[in-house]
Amino acid sequence: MGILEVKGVNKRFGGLQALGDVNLSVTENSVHAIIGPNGAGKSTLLNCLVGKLIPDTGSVMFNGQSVLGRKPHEINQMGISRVFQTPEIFGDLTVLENVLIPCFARRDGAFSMHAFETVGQERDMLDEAMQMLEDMNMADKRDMHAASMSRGDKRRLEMAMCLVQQPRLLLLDEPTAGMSRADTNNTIELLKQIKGKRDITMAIIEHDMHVVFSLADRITVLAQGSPLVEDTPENIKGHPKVREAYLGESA
Amino acid sequence: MDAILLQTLNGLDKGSAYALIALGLTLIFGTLGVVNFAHGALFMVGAFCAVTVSRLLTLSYTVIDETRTDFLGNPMKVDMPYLKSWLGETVGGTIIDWSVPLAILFTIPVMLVLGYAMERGLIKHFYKRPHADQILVTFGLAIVLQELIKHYFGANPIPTPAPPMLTGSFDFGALVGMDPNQVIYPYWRLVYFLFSAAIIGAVFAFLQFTTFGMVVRAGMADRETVGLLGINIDRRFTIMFGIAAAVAGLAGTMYAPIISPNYHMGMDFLVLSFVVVVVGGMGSLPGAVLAGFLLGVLESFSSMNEIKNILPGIDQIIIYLVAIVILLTRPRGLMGRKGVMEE
Amino acid sequence: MLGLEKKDATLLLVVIALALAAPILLNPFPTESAMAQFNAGYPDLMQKFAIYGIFAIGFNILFGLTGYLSFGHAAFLGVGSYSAVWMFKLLSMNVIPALVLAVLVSSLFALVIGYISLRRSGIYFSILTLAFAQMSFNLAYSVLTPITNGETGLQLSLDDPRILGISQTADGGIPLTSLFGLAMRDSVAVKLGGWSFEFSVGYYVCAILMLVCFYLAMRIFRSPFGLMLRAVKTNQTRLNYTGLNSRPYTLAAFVISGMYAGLAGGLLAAMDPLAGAERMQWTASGEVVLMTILGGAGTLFGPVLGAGFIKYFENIFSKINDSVLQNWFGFLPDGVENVVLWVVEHFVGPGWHLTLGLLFMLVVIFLPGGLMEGGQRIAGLLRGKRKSGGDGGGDDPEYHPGQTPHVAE
Amino acid sequence: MSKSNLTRRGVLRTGAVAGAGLAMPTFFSAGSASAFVNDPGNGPVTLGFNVPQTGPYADEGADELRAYQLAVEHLNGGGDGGMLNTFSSKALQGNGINGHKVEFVTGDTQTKSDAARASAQSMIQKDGAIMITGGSSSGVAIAVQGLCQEAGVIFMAGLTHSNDTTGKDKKANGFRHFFNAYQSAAALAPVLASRYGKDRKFYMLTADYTWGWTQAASMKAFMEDQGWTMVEDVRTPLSATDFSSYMTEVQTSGADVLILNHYGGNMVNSLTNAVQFGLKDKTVNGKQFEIVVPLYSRLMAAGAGEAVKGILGSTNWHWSLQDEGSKAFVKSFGTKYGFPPSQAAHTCYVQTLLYADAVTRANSFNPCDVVAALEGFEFDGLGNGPTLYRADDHQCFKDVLVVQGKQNPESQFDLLEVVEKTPVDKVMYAPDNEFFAGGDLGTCNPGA
Repeated sequence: MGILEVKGVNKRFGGLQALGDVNLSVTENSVHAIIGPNGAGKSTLLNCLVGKLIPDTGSVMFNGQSVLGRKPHEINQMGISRVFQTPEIFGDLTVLENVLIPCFARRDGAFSMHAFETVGQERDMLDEAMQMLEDMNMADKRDMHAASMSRGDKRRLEMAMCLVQQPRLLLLDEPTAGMSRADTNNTIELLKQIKGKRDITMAIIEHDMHVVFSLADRITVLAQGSPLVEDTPENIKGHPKVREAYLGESA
Repeated sequence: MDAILLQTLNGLDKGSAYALIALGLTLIFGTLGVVNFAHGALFMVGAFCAVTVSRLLTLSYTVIDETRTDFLGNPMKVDMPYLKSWLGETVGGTIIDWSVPLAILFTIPVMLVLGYAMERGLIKHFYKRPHADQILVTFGLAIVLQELIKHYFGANPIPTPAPPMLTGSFDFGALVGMDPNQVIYPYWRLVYFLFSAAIIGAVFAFLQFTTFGMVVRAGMADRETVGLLGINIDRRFTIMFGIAAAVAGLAGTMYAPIISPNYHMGMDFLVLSFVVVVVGGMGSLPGAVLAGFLLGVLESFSSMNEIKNILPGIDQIIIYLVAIVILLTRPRGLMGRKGVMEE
Repeated sequence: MLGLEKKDATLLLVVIALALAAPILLNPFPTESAMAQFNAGYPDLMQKFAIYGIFAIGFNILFGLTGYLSFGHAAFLGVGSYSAVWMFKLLSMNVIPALVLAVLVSSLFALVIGYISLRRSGIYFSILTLAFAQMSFNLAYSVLTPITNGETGLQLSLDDPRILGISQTADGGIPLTSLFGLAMRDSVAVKLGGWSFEFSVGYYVCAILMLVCFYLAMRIFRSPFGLMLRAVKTNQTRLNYTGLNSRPYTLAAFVISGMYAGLAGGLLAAMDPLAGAERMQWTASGEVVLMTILGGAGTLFGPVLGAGFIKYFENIFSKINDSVLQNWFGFLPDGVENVVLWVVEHFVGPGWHLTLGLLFMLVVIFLPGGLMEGGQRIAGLLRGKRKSGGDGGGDDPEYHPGQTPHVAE
Repeated sequence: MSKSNLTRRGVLRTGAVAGAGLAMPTFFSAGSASAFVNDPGNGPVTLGFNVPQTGPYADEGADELRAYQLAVEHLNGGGDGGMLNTFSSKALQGNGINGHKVEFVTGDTQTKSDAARASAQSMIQKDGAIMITGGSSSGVAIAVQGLCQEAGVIFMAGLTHSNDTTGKDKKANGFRHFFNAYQSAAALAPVLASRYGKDRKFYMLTADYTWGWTQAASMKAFMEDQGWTMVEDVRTPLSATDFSSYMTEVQTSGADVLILNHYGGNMVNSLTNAVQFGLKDKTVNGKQFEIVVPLYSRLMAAGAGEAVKGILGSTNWHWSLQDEGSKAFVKSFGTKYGFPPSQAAHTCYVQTLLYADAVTRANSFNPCDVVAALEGFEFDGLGNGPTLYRADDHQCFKDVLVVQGKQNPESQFDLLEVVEKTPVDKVMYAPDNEFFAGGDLGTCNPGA
């Protein structure tokens, strides 16, 4: 029984079958990659996992509870954090404030009226956020305007914001899309470090094979909205169907 | 039945003014991404173009008429328009009578220049600024325009009649085969409706069938791509601003015989036309026109006694009520595109 | 101090000092001098400064922090005024119950209107709030006249059934609004040389409430709650994917700012027991937007400054008439005087709207951060090159130069 | 300038000594300075002219302001003296008010009660005005009247036509020279009945706010007394600019008279629309269709242009009147400004004179003395013939003019002609008349 269980998920947009009978199981503490060519339904699947879309049929269970019909913030509160293709951060706030917000979200839940304490008095939260920044080697940037940082730093900040919530599952949506080879390698290193330091489950949606094969424990290949095959990276590399459907074109 | 027909006519008439203003607002918003709070003021300036032309045509010299006395008992000073003394009573008089339609020729260049100057001198610097700044600066401009007009034309409405031929009313009911004397409708309002329809048609045709229009439409959809093609989209957008101003100005000029122009008529129309634009869907030209007519007709029907007796005060709030219902049920307005003016 | 950081504590102390000394600071010119025209230190105007300051501070909690631009906040001001006057009519002339009811009723209104309007964002939100406010205004002016007294405005009369108080004073007048016997109209005038200063009870009641509101706003700005509101403004998507529900945050901000507006409306009625429908008109809502942006949206002190500016213009510039001008420029030779008069006449008296319009344009064009930004720039110039970034002004957390994504969208 | 000092205890007395080193501050406490607010002492007296300078009534406000400036000039002995020479009371000598030179301050009401009160407050608190006058709408007049009562200064209302000003909202410190909706209806009804016949069906469009309602109620009562029947009374939003949809209802209603209870921009637009829809040329029930505008304003009527021709209405005063007072006023106003005064200008000028005269006769600026001097005061020579300031409600009673839009105007000012003067006894009513009941003057308030 995996921490995330997707069973028989279907999703149609008009005449287009975006997802057809998707089954997926992500084991706790593993890194599970979902790959597939453009239009394979990766993003649709992700949106179904985070509550942005509701599948027509099927179930998505996280840690034994259904996520269907829940809003994004509720799903996050269940323990799923998400990293976006382009880093989504609070551009107008400082780096430290960016990390503080998930700290508060974890402690106080989806809504709380802590309108009378100043942020400066919340020593625990500040310590925790600073600790996270130090872990991510960003402590020196704490007072920077988040919007004014480099793209790599923004990605790093976004990771920090997700990790400080101590999620049980981290969803990464093409974390290296549009990055240079060097940045991509840095990101891979970062993810490896993260994985090395704590128990965390990751689901990565990616089409860069280099990233996938460097990180993943298991890989699901999607094609035309349905899982083609699911296996370990070694087996996937040699799988004929996969080569035909995907790798063949790019290899 | 005749009441319903009449109210529909009224509604279309009201709606055509809303539609024209909303059309210009949407053009500006769709092309330039600017929320123009001065658009009502442009409508007002258009109306005062009609007043100006009528004043210019009646520029006069004074003749002392010894046979009559003025209110102080002095010999009466009588104004004699130059036109009448040059061209004679009939020709001069006719030209003066036709000052409102003639004003169109004056309004178009004035509004194009005003629009062009506004865009180049002011709006241009606000493309990258938040919408709140755009609203504030154009609102400031609207106040300035309106106060200047007030300073020179006064606060009272100024009667600006339509040509005598078109002032009366006619039996619309008899025309469409109903009992005579049941549906009487003023000529000028029909003229206004037809004029608006023509302008709306012209704008759509212009956007649909000219290269210029095609580029502008492409730019509305995706500004960056068009820019990449090496087309100077900004320049075309500037011209579009001029055209939008001219549309608002023409709407105002032709409206002058219906409502005597006054300096605050722009503000009276501003809020309504924004509601129209939003109900139609931000950035959708057909939406703006549709919503304009729709709200005009609804407003007319809500002032019928039968309806007012059931819901007292409904004519006071109908527009806003409709706006709320539509925005809650159709988040992007009637014909709005996804993503426009959302986060 | 009071749980504030040093910088904020200093700001608060400065504002307290300014507010308490306002009767003196706003009357800088001797009473008999020609410049006395520009004195603003009389009770009514000072009360307006404080009251509209409260209104703008509250509006800023919504707009400055979350970026949601409400075009209907005047409705809450109006509702507050009506509630307060009804309290004076029915219960007691004491301002406390009136203010309490004003805040309660306006918060209820804000809850309902906010709950519906906040289902949409951007300009759709603005239009929804505008629509609600215009409906309130139109109805208050006409159909709801039994409650609002329509055009004339709700006033006290000699036969009000005041439960805890008297309907008429012994000499047949309407009793005054008061705070436990201290009448709002009471004041002390002090003559000092050529100067005259008037210290009014009403003003100090307003000023103290304004200071309390300012302090509360400061706490909100610096609190985790305030942080969330600023997060709403900069990126709602991220906020939702961080496990936070933005709707209750915005609704809370909306209701809080509605309560501020209600308090302001109640205070208007407490100072001058009348509530007119035009207090709810969209132009009145526009005014608070202008105040906030003119002063500097998102800054703590800006809205108060903006409110003061606009009320000053409305009350001082409009009163400069021809004979005053002739007084000032009488020394000039006739021809020159006429030219000067012709120019100046455009901008004062009936032309004060023009001046205000131009001022808005200039501020928005050259000082996007409002008057606060102007102040910071001047301060920066004065400090000269001694400082180049680093701490202090450089990364003032209050000032967001970046594009605010869903302001008015 | 000495200011009012209303404290009941010397709250700040201990703090007073803090001003050491500076000139010793002077404190005032109740009773020490004067018995009433803004006592001019030995100096000049300040009057506050509170008129709409912005907003739709700005032109009317500007005309009021001209009249006030003229009145001040005449009071101070300048100009030709205007109606000072024809006024039946000879107390005014052209030496200011009771020997005090007259100064004035102006303010902008914006035709909003809040702004009007703020402006009046500033005149009272800052400029030391002892009397406030002006205004061009009833909402503002009633709001400012209430304020003046509280503050303890005299309010001489400008153009305000609602019954409520001297009805349910009357105040001891407030006085109205202008006529009211009830008197308009009373004056118009017999004229309408004699001209248009007894058997008429009328339809009313009414501005949906207090003034409109009082006007409509008065018209209904009086026309039904004349045997007319009302088809419908339809309320129109104040913000309406296009009345076409209401005209449509009139067309199909079967009524043969349309009464427009509108004022200002509403009146201009509704009348223009009515004529556009051919109502003036219509024949219904075999009778010529007629339009009536109960309250005319010449300034506003100009905005309707040709549409006013032949339309009956009432007005407080018109410049074409030939009595000595009117002639004198038109002459000095016209000479100074180049055009004839409006009824708003006239009532404002007269109110200023009446106040000055009352102060002089009472030999006191104390509002309570002024009230006593004005109550029950009978005068003549101010353009309306013999007039009474009734003590019970502070309303002036005088003849009411029924006017008609002129068919062949000789100049741009020559829009209306007086067709009938309804004598004062026809427009007189008891103070407790149902249209005016419910209010209470209270007692005069001197402020201190």
